[in-house]
Amino acid sequence: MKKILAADNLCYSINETKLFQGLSFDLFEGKAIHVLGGNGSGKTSLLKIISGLSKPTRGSITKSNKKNVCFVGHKNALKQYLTVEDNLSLLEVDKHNDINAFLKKLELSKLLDVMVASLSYGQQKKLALLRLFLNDSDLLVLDEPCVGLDRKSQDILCSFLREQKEEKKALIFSSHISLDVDSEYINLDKAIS
Amino acid sequence: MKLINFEFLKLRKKSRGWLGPILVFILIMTAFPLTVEILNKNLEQAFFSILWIATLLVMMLATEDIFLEDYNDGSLEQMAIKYDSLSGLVATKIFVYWVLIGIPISLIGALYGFGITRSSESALQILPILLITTYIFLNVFSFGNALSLTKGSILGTLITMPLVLPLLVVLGKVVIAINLGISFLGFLFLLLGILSIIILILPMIISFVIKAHLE
Amino acid sequence: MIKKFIHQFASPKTYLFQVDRAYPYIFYASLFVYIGSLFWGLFLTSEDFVQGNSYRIIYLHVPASFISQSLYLAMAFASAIFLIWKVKLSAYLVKSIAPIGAVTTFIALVSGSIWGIPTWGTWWAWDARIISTLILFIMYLGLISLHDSFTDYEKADKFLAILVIVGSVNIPIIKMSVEWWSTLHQTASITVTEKPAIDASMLYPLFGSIIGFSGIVFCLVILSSKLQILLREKNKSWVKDYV
Amino acid sequence: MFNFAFDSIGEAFMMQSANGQYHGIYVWSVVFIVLTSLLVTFFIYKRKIRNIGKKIK
Repeated sequence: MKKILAADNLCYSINETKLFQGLSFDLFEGKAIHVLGGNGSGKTSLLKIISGLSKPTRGSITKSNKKNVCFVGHKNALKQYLTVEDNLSLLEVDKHNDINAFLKKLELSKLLDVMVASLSYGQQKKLALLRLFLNDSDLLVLDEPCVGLDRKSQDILCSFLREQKEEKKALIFSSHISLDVDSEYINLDKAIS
Repeated sequence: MKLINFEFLKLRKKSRGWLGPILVFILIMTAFPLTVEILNKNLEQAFFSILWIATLLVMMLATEDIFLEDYNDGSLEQMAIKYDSLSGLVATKIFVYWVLIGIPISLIGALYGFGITRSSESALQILPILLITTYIFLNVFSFGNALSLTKGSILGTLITMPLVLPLLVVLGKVVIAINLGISFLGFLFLLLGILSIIILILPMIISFVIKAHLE
Repeated sequence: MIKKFIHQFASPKTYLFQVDRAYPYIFYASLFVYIGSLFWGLFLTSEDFVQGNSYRIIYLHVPASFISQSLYLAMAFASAIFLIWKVKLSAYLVKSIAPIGAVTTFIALVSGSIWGIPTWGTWWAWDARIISTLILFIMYLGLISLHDSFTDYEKADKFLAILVIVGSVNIPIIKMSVEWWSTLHQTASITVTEKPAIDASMLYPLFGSIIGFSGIVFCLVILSSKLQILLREKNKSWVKDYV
Repeated sequence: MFNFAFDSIGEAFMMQSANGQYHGIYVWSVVFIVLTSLLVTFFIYKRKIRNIGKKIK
């Protein structure tokens, strides 16, 4: 059971206001962590620290493989003025072998030469999630993945996440909507000791 | 290598991004003779200073959303995670902007030079100078843009203008050298020296600034 | 080891208490020196052969332009410390020096241009040294506006430090521009290398006014850094009993 | 050491030079500007420190 991620005594504060303090947890492959907490309790900051975007004020994070992280944030990192096809090549997923299977499953295969700007928010979110479905990194960090997804896409996402867990991938995500993926829980509201 | 193709793709498709500055440059250069009456004696003299100021302004406009657009739609975050050091990415981005904006502007500037001073060898002389200066301006102004990423670009230009002014002193000397007809290779190499330092150092500083922004 | 020493020595708390103790002495001493040397310069020295009495502005202009440049170097030094060792106090110092630098550069600009009226006939001459001082003034304003545009202090400090260091490239260019462009401005009357270009009797008040003026500016920096520290550490416990 | 350059207060104010020009106006305006700007800056910082002090209490 390889340990993907180890965090001890993490604290993060902005302008002297402490978001969370003394947070320690380990993440093994094939396991998932669901980060809970009210708005502004530092969920996104924690996920940013884990994905290596920002550094904690105190404490440390050790990752088995620094670069192999897939981060899905609020912004879905698509170029509005480019077509879906161009965006796929930007996401470097266009040459992936089962790209067409996922496109069909998410009903995006017909929209390949459509400008992203003319897609609905839900469709854009599904397109952004392709980066998650076709990635090969062993640590998946998701920040509110289900926002804007319809019922059907949420099921696709949850089943995909369960699959990833069997394939020994580590998962850490924050979400208001409960994803039926069995995971340990970290509550940030209680972490402000 | 694929990074360069991506950046080309992104900029090429956004015509406002690269065509806009070039059109503004043409506008400024054509509007300049209108402000000075026909007698060509001082037209030639004023031409070079207008040329430098126009390049400065256009480079300011060109770098307005060089990082802002990627920052707003989140792809900057993805790149920061995927690539360890962003300086390679920043250098490619600036290089692509230079190819699509800097080179056309230098060619057009040289064309105008030929048109107004009617001596092809002076036009050919300022072409390399323009190529180097546009690249230096691009680097410096994208540094200002990166610093004031979310705060609007006026702050960016306010900060970087002082850094660029010493360069205008050098350009002023080049103009004098050209008018006197003496060879200005010395200045060319001085500009090349400045460019080589800036190309190495500024992308690193910019990537440090962007990482700080993303925190 | 150095990091521990710096953090322990340069904690805002110890800095604040030490500065409070030393402030009155420095203030009154430098005030006395400044006023004294001004008085000496304005009244006691004899008239300059060429410029008549207008040369007395040197006792106000030279200290200001000298201090404004050395303040920028002090900022560059403090921001280097901040970027390398993440010492909070040096970030506060950089932020507190910027407005003072702007004031001194403003004084240098105004006194320089007023001095220009009788000697060069115009109050604004396109001359390298004046333009470089104006550039310095704009850079100070740029620094202040950059720092004020961020709500998150940490980011603001980091960007300020970076801009200061990148901007400090301009300082040697100011020095170089005097010789390279060699126009109206008289070459520096005091250069570390050659013999000063003005007579000894005028020189001593000049030294006095430089020391006095830098003392007063130093007190201004202390005041502004006190303000910064109180502003930044206001919810810390020791601040409450300090105030 | 005390050889006054001017023999009366009035003349010190006018500061007439050898070439007949009155430089006093320039010198004194600079002195005025320098001292007022220093005083204003001192005053602003003192007041700000006092306000922040009150706010913290």
